[in-house]
Amino acid sequence: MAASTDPAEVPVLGPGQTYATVTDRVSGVVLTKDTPKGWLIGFGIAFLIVMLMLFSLTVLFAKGVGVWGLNNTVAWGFAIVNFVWWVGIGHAGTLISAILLLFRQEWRNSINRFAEAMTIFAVANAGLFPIIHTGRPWLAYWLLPYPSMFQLWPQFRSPLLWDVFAISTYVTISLLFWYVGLIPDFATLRDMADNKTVRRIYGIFALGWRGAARHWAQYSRAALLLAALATPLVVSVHSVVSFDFAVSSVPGWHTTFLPPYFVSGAIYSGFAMVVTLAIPIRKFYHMEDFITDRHLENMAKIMLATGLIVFYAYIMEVFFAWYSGNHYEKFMIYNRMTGPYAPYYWALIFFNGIMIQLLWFKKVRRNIPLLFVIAIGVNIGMWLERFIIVVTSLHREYLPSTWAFYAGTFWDWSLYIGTIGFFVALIFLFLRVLPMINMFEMKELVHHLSHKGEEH
Amino acid sequence: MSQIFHPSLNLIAKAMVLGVTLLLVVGSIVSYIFVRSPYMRGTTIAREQPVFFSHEHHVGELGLDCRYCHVNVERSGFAGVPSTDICMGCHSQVWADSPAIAPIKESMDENKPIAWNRVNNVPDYAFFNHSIHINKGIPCKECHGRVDKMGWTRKAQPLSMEWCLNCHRNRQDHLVPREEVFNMQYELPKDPAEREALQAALVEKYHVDIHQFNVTDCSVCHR
Amino acid sequence: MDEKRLNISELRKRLAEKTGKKYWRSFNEIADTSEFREFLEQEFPAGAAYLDDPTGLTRRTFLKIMGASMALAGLTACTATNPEKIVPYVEAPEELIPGEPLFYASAFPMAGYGMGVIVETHEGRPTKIEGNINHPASLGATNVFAQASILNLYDPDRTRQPERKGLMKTWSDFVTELGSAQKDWGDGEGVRLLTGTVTSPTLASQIQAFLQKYPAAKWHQYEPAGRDSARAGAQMAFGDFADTVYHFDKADVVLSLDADFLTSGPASVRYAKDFMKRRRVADKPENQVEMNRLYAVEANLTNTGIMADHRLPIRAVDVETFARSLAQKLGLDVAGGDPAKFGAWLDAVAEDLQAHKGASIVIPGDEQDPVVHALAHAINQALGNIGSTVSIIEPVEAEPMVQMDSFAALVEDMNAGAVKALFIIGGNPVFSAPVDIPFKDALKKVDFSVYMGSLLDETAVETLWYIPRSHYLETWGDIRAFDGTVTIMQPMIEPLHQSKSEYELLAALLDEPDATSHDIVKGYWQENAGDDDFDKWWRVTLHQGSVDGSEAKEMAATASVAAVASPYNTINDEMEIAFRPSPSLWDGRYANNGWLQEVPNSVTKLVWDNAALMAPAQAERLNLNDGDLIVLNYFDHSVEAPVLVLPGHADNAITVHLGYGRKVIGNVGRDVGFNAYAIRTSRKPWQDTGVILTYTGKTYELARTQDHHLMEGRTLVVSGTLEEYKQNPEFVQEETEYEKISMYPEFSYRGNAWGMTVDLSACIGCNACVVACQAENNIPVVGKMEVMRSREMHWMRIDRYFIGDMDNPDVVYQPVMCQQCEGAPCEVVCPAAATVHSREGLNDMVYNRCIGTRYCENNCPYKVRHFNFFQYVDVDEPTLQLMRNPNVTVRSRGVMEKCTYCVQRINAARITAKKEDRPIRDGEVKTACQAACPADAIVFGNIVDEGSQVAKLKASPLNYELLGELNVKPRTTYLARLKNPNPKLSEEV
Amino acid sequence: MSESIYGLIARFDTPEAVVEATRRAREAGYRKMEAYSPFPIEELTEILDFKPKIQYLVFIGGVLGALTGFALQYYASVISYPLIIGGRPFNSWPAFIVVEFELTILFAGLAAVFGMLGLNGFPHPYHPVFNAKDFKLVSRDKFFLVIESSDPRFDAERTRSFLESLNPEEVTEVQP
Repeated sequence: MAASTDPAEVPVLGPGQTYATVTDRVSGVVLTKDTPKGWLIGFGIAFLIVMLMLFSLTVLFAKGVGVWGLNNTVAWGFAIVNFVWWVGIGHAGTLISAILLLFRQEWRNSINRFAEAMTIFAVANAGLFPIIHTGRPWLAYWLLPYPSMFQLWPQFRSPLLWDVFAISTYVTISLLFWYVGLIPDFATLRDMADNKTVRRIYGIFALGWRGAARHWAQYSRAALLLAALATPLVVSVHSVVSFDFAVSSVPGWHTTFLPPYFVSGAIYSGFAMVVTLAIPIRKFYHMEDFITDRHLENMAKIMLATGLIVFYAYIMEVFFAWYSGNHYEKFMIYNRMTGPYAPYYWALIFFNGIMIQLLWFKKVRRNIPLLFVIAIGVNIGMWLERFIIVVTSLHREYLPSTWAFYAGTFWDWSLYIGTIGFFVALIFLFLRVLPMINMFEMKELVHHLSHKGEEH
Repeated sequence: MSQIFHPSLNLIAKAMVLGVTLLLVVGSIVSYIFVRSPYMRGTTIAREQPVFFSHEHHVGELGLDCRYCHVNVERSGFAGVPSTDICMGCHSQVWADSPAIAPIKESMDENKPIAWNRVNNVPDYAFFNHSIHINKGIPCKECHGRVDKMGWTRKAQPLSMEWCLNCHRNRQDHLVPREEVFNMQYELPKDPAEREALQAALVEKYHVDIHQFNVTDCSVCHR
Repeated sequence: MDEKRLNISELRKRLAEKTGKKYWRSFNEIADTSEFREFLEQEFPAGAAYLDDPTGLTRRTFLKIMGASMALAGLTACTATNPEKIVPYVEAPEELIPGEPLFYASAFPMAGYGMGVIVETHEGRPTKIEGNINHPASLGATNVFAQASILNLYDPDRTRQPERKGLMKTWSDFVTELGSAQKDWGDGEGVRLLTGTVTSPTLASQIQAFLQKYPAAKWHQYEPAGRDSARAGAQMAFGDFADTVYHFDKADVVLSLDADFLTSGPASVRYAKDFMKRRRVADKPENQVEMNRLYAVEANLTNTGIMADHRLPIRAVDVETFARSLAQKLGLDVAGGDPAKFGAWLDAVAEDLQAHKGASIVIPGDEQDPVVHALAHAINQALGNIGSTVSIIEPVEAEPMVQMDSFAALVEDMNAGAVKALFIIGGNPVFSAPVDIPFKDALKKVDFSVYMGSLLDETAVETLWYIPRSHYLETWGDIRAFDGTVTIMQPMIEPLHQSKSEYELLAALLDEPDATSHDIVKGYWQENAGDDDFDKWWRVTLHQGSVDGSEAKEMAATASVAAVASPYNTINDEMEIAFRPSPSLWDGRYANNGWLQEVPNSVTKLVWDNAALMAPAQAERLNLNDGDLIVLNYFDHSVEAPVLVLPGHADNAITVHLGYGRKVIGNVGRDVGFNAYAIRTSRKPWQDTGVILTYTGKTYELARTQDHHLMEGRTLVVSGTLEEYKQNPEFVQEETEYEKISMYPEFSYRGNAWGMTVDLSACIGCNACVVACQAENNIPVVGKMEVMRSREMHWMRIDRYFIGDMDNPDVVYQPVMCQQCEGAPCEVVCPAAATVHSREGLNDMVYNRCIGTRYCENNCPYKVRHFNFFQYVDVDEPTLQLMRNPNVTVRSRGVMEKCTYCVQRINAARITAKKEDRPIRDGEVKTACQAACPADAIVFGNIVDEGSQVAKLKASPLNYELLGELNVKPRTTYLARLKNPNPKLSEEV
Repeated sequence: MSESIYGLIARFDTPEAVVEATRRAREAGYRKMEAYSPFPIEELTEILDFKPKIQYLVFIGGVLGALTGFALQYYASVISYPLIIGGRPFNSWPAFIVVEFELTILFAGLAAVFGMLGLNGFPHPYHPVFNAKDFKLVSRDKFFLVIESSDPRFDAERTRSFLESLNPEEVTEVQP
């Protein structure tokens, strides 16, 4: 089936799937007693990297942010780059579950669950950075509006404060959304499990769900509304992140088209990450029937679309610089292309602009290994993009006397890699204890398909 | 299929949901009050001192003027703790050989200053200036309370930023005539109208800047 | 404090725990741990003098605990639960008001000459040096050395007590041993005294007394960076020693013969003041603006050269030829000139000088050969300047001598074994002696050698006895300024350690070991004040900071042309090596001063290092680049040095700064840079040709605070010529005109509006402001590594840009500190409201609210915010706590900091004014940088008060905003830089 | 005994069957009944003629959020402690929009989730229907229709035979 040529022919669901089979396959992964070897090894490695992250954090708190490569000219570095990168990745999940739900895209059903999980883990990482990058992280709570004895409040004109609200709202809503989606599946696990304790545990989370028609009615309505709320939220979050830069006066940051540019970039990197995860997972758990080539192809198409928008933004950036006639803007672009960080810039253009063009070809979209490589490339490219925006804009600003250079130190890198390990570790845990695919939506899908008169 | 939870859990579960919510609300209210409580602000503790010194006796009973010991309070930002020779000024005659005076004598003889325990302490990054407050008619007791009623001296006010601001934003309500600043017994006129008139007059007289639309400049105290 | 003496065996034990340190240094380090703290905690150090002194000396007895508790204004709030000790005085000194600073007049001594200063003290702790407006050498301003001298006082590396061969001793031990030694001195044969330049009347009289007591004893003087050439030059020209004083306020045309008179030498501050009187135009009405004109001939690019309207970069050795050519042009009968070589330039200068007879100055550099001085005298005489713009005065020194010869003679005798007792006061000769004078080895031949210095240094470890020298703020004394004016120096604080003053050492030599500096100095003046009411005289003199009528008399002198008729040096075309005193460390005496190590060299922007400076063309020829390690080989002595390419440096010449490469010194100065003394000879101490240079292939990392030196075509420093300005006064405005639109309505600020102007025509880049700011605002030193990571903390920096021709560029300075923007971009982005505006228009930085997102720093177009990436401030070292300005919070790790317009001074003034029910007067608030500036380039005040000077300057057509197009409305504005080139040479500018 | 039971439950294999059954039961006049399924089936809602109310809560939540957002910022920067920030007016409302928006979404979202849980009476760990035979299959692949004994038309015998007539896989009693 994966070899079929016409995308329409490729179903969003493997043949011979019934309510029962769907349920058993998915819940089986969770409820099985013997944990797969591969899982143990993978998790072990990820765990070691988490230890590295904790070590790096300890050093950071003990010595101060000076252990990073920052200086008085380039006052933001890896921390903010990683922050934006992770937040970007954190966009696919909610997007898939919310927007695609509104558009009633059936193919979303099998990927939304772990896309959402990915979102939450990514945003968790993202949220870490703005806090630890401050000079006195133990005072970060000052950014929350509470009636303090200083009678002081946070400064609501600052984009960083907008971030605080945007990110925390996003985390909350995503978590709830995820949990709501999980409730019926918790019930399934509760009912499928043989071990009493396991049933109890899932039972608690299931809140006593019993699939009553009236409940389903409230439930679906609520889910729809949540999706309707989450959609603008997704857009707003990365727009706000982009304000951190757009609102400032730094040449290279101070641009009005940053929000759309950032949002599409976020979706772009988000889908890249979903693909990066989906391909190995479906292979490892033999989920090809649920995550079919159709899914991968659709995601590839979205990557292509958003990738093109991002590439367009790069071109526009150059155009504006030239068109504005502003000396500082022009110099900024010139410096990006020819300055000390030029290699990064051109690498970025290659990954996010050139390489992506391959996805025009169905052959490429259908070539799973190649697709995987491209997705990885996009992840790298998007990190480079943030690095270029943050560092090259700052390091040569208005007064030449203050120009300086920036390079990440060991502690910068260890923390970045550490968060990746943290992310992967969480994904592994998720795969083990929660249904990676939304079972009731899959059954709904089976139901719909049966009505379309396709498979059985 | 058999039940995995006991019927009573229906109620308990709901109760727990309610409880948690309640806990959050009550908790925040309590902590709001607690941090501002006299206990946390240390206004309850009368701090022991190396010398048995009682303001109650010296100010209340003997009626000494604040400036007799806190010499520079009108001139300096720093009110100043009396140097040993000031104590000895009287106590070389009065109570000269009472055990209570012993530590002072010792300090004089050994040329070792007395290490008093700070009672009113503002953080190092908050710069307070006594002289300007005194000169503009803010009475001592406004911040230090009725020291003439204190044995061991006690912190009288929270000395929190909130507290500072509240006074700075309603300056006129705290003014007394310059000559009454050191008078512990002085009371403003009971009648609000009279009182307002008086303080309005003082605002004029001492050129107190009260037109500042609530903006309180940080650098006045923090620098 | 004998009872505080360390038990050596116990020390050794602790030493065992300490590793990797020179054993005898560790003594002091360990010593300063517990014992020293204890010592500080007492109100009166045991054995402290003058407890009962009638002149109210008790005020100087300081109070560590209260002092520190006020100084230690850190960022840690004290909750009610941790009680803090508060400690009053035992006997309150009458004039001291705790919490209020006191100011005392004294003088800052350097290389024998004094500069009048006013010292700010808090609870008896000197914290800040200001200039003394009544003193001829200061006129209210100071220089970088005076500003930094406060740190030397509190330097934790200072030795705590006398030492004998590395063992801790006491003064009394020394006196006993001295006594027994003196027994067989007889008439003083073989007893020698080695000092730096001495102008102190008291010390001089003591030395005379000593020489009378021991007629066969000899007194030698040696200043490594001294003024021998000036002395010899005067001798040559006038037949006798004489000093020269220049009156730049009267000069229309000035020619500098390799003289950095604006920033170097005992009179530089005064000269800068006078010179700028004739150069600032912004404060004059547009129709009657006029400027003096400065020509500079020099090899190294100096601040004076940068100020010059025309600069001719030639090797220092060629300056004599130039001077001769000029003399010939002016019709003097001298040989050896080569007018053709200098062409139109020379003609123009000569013409200009002739056109301003009696109103011009030709000033030779102290580092030039004597003959150049003699020539300059002759030229000034020919121009009729002597008597008008140049005064020849009787020598200020007590005993003028050509010091190099005297020093050489001493070492000869030492080697001959003819010296049995040697007393060295200051100077560190072991380190600073020329290579061809083997002082160190000779010292081994002296049985009884005593060295008095402020640190355990290269000399201290070679001598038998080492006596710590009291800092000038710790002892009484007197000293003369460049024009002879005497200042009586009064101590501000009890000696922190068991140190002694040179007066007390001399007294000991005169069998009065217990005499105190106070008795000695006061005693001397009691006899020589010549005033019947001495006590009044004493009080008045101390108060005004100078002795009336003590300036040196002018002498009638005629310079002999014959003396300079024939060439003195034979000039060849080999590569030149020039030795110059470091603008930061001078001759090395300030090497342990972190502030001076980290203050960027105003021209090279180099910190924590010296380098071999050379012209770009030369570097190109030799294919060398910044940081390449080369070996300088000069008369079979060699030293390894990193290259630094300096545009504007003369070709075929290398300049190195003295004073670096210290080996035996405190923790700060050890192994910083290379030691140029290693190739310096007494024959040609300043410059000579014949240095050979070889590239080692290695490179060395140099830390510079500015890595990019061009303006990239941006309108940062607006400059023009006097002519342009006269023709079109609006040219600056036209250049800096921008459309300004805002989404929000204009905010209306109330009351005083603080603002500042910086006159770019006046700034000489001397760095006094930078260090003054550092001292006033408790700004930490971060060290070379952090500077290399661009993390320096100076609240104000002096940007320096090169314009035009690399071989002789136009150089501009631009001091940049927080611009206090009314529409501050930093404030808008701070999420914690830690930086906000005050109603008076200050951009307040609230350290204790800052959580350190560093967003403000990114959004500051001027990049004047500085972040505490680590805990930079040393909050443990007790002495350093005493130094802190108690009115400025000490910042902790993780917070942002920046220039505050010295808000603590504004607040103090506001409170005083309010108490007196009056507005703050113009000039009542002076920022630290403004007060220190010798060029009066910085003016601060209330811009809404039309009467104020700053308001007037802001009205000048030369006034413009830096990066005005950003519409951030900075309160600090700049006055465009004007030069006054000679039309005949103008194509050069 | 009929009083002692919670109701009767019929198991069906397909969604179509349960939908049909529910319709018939509705027509037969039964009201106190509930259908159970592994996934939402819209027809059931219509047949049971049930109107979700959640949207009102969400709307209220949203409005509250918006108001809180602005009130908070206005109070903080105009009333409680006005500060001069870069010369901007105290009430720089354009800058306040973002936080206001985020809070709107947050409150609305919370209302949606907790509203849904509340209206569905969760948490509700114990329910008689769990006593029914094979009811655990409801979350796998089976469909159920329960007619409660509290329904006025309920009668153990007749209701059972009625359910049987809907050709279920099985009809059993549900213990309370």
